Amino acid sequence: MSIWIGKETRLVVQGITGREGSFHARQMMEYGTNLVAGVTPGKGGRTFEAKVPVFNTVAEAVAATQANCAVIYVPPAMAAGAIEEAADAGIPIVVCITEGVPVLDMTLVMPYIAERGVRLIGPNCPGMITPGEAKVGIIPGSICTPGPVGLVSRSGTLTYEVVHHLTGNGFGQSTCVGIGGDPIVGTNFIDVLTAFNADPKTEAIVMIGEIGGTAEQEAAEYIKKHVAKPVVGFVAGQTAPKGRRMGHAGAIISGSAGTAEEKFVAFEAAGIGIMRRPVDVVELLKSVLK
Amino acid sequence: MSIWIGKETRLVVQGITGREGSFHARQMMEYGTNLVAGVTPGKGGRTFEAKVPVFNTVAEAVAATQANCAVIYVPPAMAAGAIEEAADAGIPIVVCITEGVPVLDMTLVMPYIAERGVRLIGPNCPGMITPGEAKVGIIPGSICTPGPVGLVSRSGTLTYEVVHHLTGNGFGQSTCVGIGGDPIVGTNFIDVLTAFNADPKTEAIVMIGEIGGTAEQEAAEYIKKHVAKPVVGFVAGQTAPKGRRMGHAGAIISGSAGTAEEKFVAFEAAGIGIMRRPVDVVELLKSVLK
Amino acid sequence: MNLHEYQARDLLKAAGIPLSDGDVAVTPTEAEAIARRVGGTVVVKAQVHVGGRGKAGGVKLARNPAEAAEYASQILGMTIKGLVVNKVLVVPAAEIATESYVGLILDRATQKPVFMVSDAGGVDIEEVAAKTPEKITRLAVDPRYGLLPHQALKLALALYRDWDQARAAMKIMHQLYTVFMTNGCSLAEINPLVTTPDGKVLALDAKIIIDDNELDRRPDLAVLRDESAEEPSEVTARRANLTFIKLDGNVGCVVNGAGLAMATMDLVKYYGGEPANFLDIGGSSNPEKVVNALKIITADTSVKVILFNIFGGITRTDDVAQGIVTATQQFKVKVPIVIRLTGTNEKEAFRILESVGMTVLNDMDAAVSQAVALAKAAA
Amino acid sequence: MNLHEYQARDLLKAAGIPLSDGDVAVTPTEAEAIARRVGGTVVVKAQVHVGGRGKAGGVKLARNPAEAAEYASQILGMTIKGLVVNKVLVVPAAEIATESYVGLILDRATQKPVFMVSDAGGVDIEEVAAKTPEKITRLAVDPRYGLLPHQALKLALALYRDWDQARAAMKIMHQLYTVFMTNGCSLAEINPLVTTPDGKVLALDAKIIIDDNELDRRPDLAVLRDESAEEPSEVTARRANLTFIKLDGNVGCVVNGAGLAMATMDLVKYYGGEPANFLDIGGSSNPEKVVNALKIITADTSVKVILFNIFGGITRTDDVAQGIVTATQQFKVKVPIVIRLTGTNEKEAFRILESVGMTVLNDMDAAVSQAVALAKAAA
Repeated sequence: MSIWIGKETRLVVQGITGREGSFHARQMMEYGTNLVAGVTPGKGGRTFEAKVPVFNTVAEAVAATQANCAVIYVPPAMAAGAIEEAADAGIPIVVCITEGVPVLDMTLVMPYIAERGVRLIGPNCPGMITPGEAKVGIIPGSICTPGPVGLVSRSGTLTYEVVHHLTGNGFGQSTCVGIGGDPIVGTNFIDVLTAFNADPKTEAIVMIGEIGGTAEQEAAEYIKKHVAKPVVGFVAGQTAPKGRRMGHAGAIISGSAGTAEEKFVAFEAAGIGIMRRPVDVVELLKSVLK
Repeated sequence: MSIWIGKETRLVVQGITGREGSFHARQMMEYGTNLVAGVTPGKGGRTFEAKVPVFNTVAEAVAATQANCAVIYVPPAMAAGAIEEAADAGIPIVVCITEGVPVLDMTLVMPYIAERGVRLIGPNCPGMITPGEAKVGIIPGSICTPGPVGLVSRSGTLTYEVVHHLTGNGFGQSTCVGIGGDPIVGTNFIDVLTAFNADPKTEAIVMIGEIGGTAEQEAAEYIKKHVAKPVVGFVAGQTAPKGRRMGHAGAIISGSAGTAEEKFVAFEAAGIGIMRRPVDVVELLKSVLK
Repeated sequence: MNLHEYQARDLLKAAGIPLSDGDVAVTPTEAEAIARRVGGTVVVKAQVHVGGRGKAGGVKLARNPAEAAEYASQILGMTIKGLVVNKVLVVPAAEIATESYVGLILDRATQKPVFMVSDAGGVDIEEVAAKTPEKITRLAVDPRYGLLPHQALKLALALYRDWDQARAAMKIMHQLYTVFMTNGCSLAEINPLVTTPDGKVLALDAKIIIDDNELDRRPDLAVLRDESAEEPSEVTARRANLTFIKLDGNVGCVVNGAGLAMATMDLVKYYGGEPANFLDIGGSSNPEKVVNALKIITADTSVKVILFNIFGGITRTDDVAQGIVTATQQFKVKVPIVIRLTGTNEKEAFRILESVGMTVLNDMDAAVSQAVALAKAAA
Repeated sequence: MNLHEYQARDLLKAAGIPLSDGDVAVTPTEAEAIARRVGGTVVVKAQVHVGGRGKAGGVKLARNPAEAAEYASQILGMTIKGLVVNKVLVVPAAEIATESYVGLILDRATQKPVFMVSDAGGVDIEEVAAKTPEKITRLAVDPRYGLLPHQALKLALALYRDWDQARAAMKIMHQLYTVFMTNGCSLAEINPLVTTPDGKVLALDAKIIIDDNELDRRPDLAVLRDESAEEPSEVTARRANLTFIKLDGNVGCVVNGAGLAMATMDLVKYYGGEPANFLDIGGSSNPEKVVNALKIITADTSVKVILFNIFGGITRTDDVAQGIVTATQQFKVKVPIVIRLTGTNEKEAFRILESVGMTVLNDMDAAVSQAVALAKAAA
């Protein structure tokens, strides 16, 4: 593994019989992820794709298959409950893909998982991929290739755009992590940066931020103090108007706070290589990775 | 000090201007307790007994007086809030005298204080006294005298009865702790036994239980395994009928559980000296303390 | 505070829990009307706060409205374990496919509300707990988060394999938890939760106990108290702010503090006597309380001696002494009074009592053994 | 979702928060009737979702009912920042002793609801926060426990020294917290919270924003949406399940994914152009969505070029290509379309588009710079 997922991942898919869940479960299996179980309440006892046992509860799935990672594709109103169920069943890494989770639900999920020592990625995120080992979420496996670049991002397709440039120019990835575009997410930039910094397979880090909040500024501060590896960064939303939610619930400039420009300023102050365009990632990485 | 309170105690009284609060505040001051502050919302700025400043909030009291122990005399519906306020203000030891606190309130108080590392004694308890040093609560100072016996009890006047026999027969007390008669109390027998066991001033322990629950049985189990000092014990309610609350909310025999007899059996199995009557404490202590 | 079955049903119904039809009646005519409305065979059940209603003839199966009226007229006004029946519940005799138990209790050990459910329902759950504990699924709810969906699912799956029934049960678990939390319960129980032959999930019988400490701040719950269904002397005591429980012995006890009151009763037993009551006059030593206490105890004709055991801490023993003198001047106490006082202001207390010719003791054991001897002599 | 001031007032009132009198009117006659009922001088306020209502003439002081009617007729139907005013709020012009600010916001940093209160109220709180942050008291509420009494007290004491006012404010803090939690708010604000000359505490103006993610499960909140007060193209987009925000430029953008959509707009700017909109067609690549997207963008006459930027992951680029072909066959698109597609099924997508004579690009920078050049040429 590079960070958090890899060959040793034993994945359970919550909502595996749903439209999204079944589609992506197949994609993850095709990529080679070790998908050991599915969960859909009321569908326990079935078998998915003639291989994967389906259970009524995560606790049953864990007892039967020793799953150690969960990915969630359930409707928004049930997502908080699904995260809590996985946490309560002893799953240490939970990835919630679901978009549209009410933010107040997350204010209770956060202490619940903290009390149980669970790492949550998302919600409203594309998940993670450790190229060549495991894919947990919806990042297209075809655009990735193994290598030394760790990538962390608040968005989905923009991440693919950047990964596309990386792979096309010979920069493989250790792990790509989409942390999600919501105001409250389980894992923030600093968590991922800490893991990449400690991961021997990661030699450089790409960080893709967005307008809204101060997560990028705090990450920059952290990088300045703690991250020895080279980091390059982008912030989407330079042209976004104030007070309007740009798709992602978290991508909103409140008053004078959370603009792309102030985030770029923080990046510069932390010695992060500035990507003004997604394609700039190539030249910047060339300059730091010989 | 012996355990938890002593000369170094800096006490704040919550509800100091109330009928109960003012009466007992005076009693505690007369006993020599270092009463540094009082709190009654809306009465901030006054002075109690021409000596003790009164504040609107515990946080203000702590900031001004470095109080390190709180005792609560407020009406039952406000008791949970008073405990939370003291805990949030950084007070490490909180004693709640108030009787009649709704039990569901306590189910939220318990995790709240646990998260803040606060020791709560009570509610519905007579409090604590370290004879000759400090009295926090309502145990009459006149019946106590310093010495080597640690006493822990679920009741009030029954405690006085036993202390009366102790003092009258030359057995002084290190600390007397009334843990309270409610189904959920902040500090249980085991907490106090652990402290007495570690306290060099305590040479023998008197434990006074009641019907209801299994706290005495668990304490006996703990004593068997961990307490080296001699322990003698009593259980009130041998004649209590099933299913009736004997005054204390916690003193109720549910079904076949919580009878005095099963508690005495547990005491015997743990080598605890059995008091069939309160007065028996004297002969039992004579046999263990030369 | 125990609620009547019909009151518990009302709280469950208000929370949306599916219940069998039926209603409460105070006259045979009302019972007949309810039986006619619900149709078919009905059960007429006495509403009293004691167990063993069935054995005492307080629960009857009526095949038609006329029978319902007949049984109601038999049950209404009957006395079960000393309590008069004023109300009957009339419910359809449901056809039952399966019976389960669902209880939610305030648990001391976990300091949380704990669900106990079992598909071995309809019987005494304590027996199940004692003999086959593996048949009970226990689940503690963290009140900071409430009952979570996966927890409700776990409980539901412990009862039902059928998915529709499990979903119905999940909903009922959430509703029961809401009933428990919003009504300050220490127990909320559905026993049995049944499935009908056509697969519906239904609560048949309910039991709710409300934490007495909630009643002061919750007048809406306090009004549910049915004093007509309680021991009259206990009602009188509560109104006088005394904690009183009637027992079967002949030594009347007046004590300050619950623990000391229990220890006093124990000592009565230790010296060969039988306590007639538990009575705690509490911490504040209002002479009026002493007068009321004596009134309640002397009303019990089986009491042969009255024993005071007062340890003055906050309680001022002179106040208690004054109360005793006032009471004995107000009404004639026909049985001997043994008084033990010690603590705050005891000298003044002794003076007050001795000035009217009463003797006072200082020692608990001496007082209790004297009281027991007097009771034996009078018996 | 922003609520109108009058809707926010209704939620506060339902929670028991004391508010100034007044009501909402849709005609001058109604406004006059409200003014007559409340008596004295009133304020007539346009109900639109934009700031700066006062400067735009949307807020007027009326000394009598006739004036209220007159101002209402001026304000109703007026256009403020492109939005037509359909409703006015008529409230008494309260006599004010002090003005405070009370806001409750969903805070990302603490991941909790956070109170912000200040006795420097009635003004722009962001200005206070920027210039004199020490005048703002912040307090995070742990939603597991709710707002605790001592926290409400701390907030109240930050506003008032008078104890009656502090107690009133404590209650309002609890009520505002309840409004926030039960209505799925991301912001609930009272500004100003005033005291009147006779010492009463009163909410004058309220602002509430509801988390859009709540609306699916909360139809009672969803009905509060007033589409007449929104940009019509954004309403149309939302109904078609598209996320669309109108901007002032001339390069129309159609992108899949919010982050890529923002990055595309940024790149338009980078190459010297101005985006006409944010438009995210989302993950699922229904051709119908593409048709709707093109309908909405082409309705904007300032758009000089349309730029597609699609990175196919879950989105199938052939579906998008099919949507473009369908749309251009359904209605004539008068401006040039620049298409960048890459990813899933891109070969098939290229084939579909090239078969109708459209050219397709593979690279984002190439597509954006071409679109900008075309827009400049057309301007």
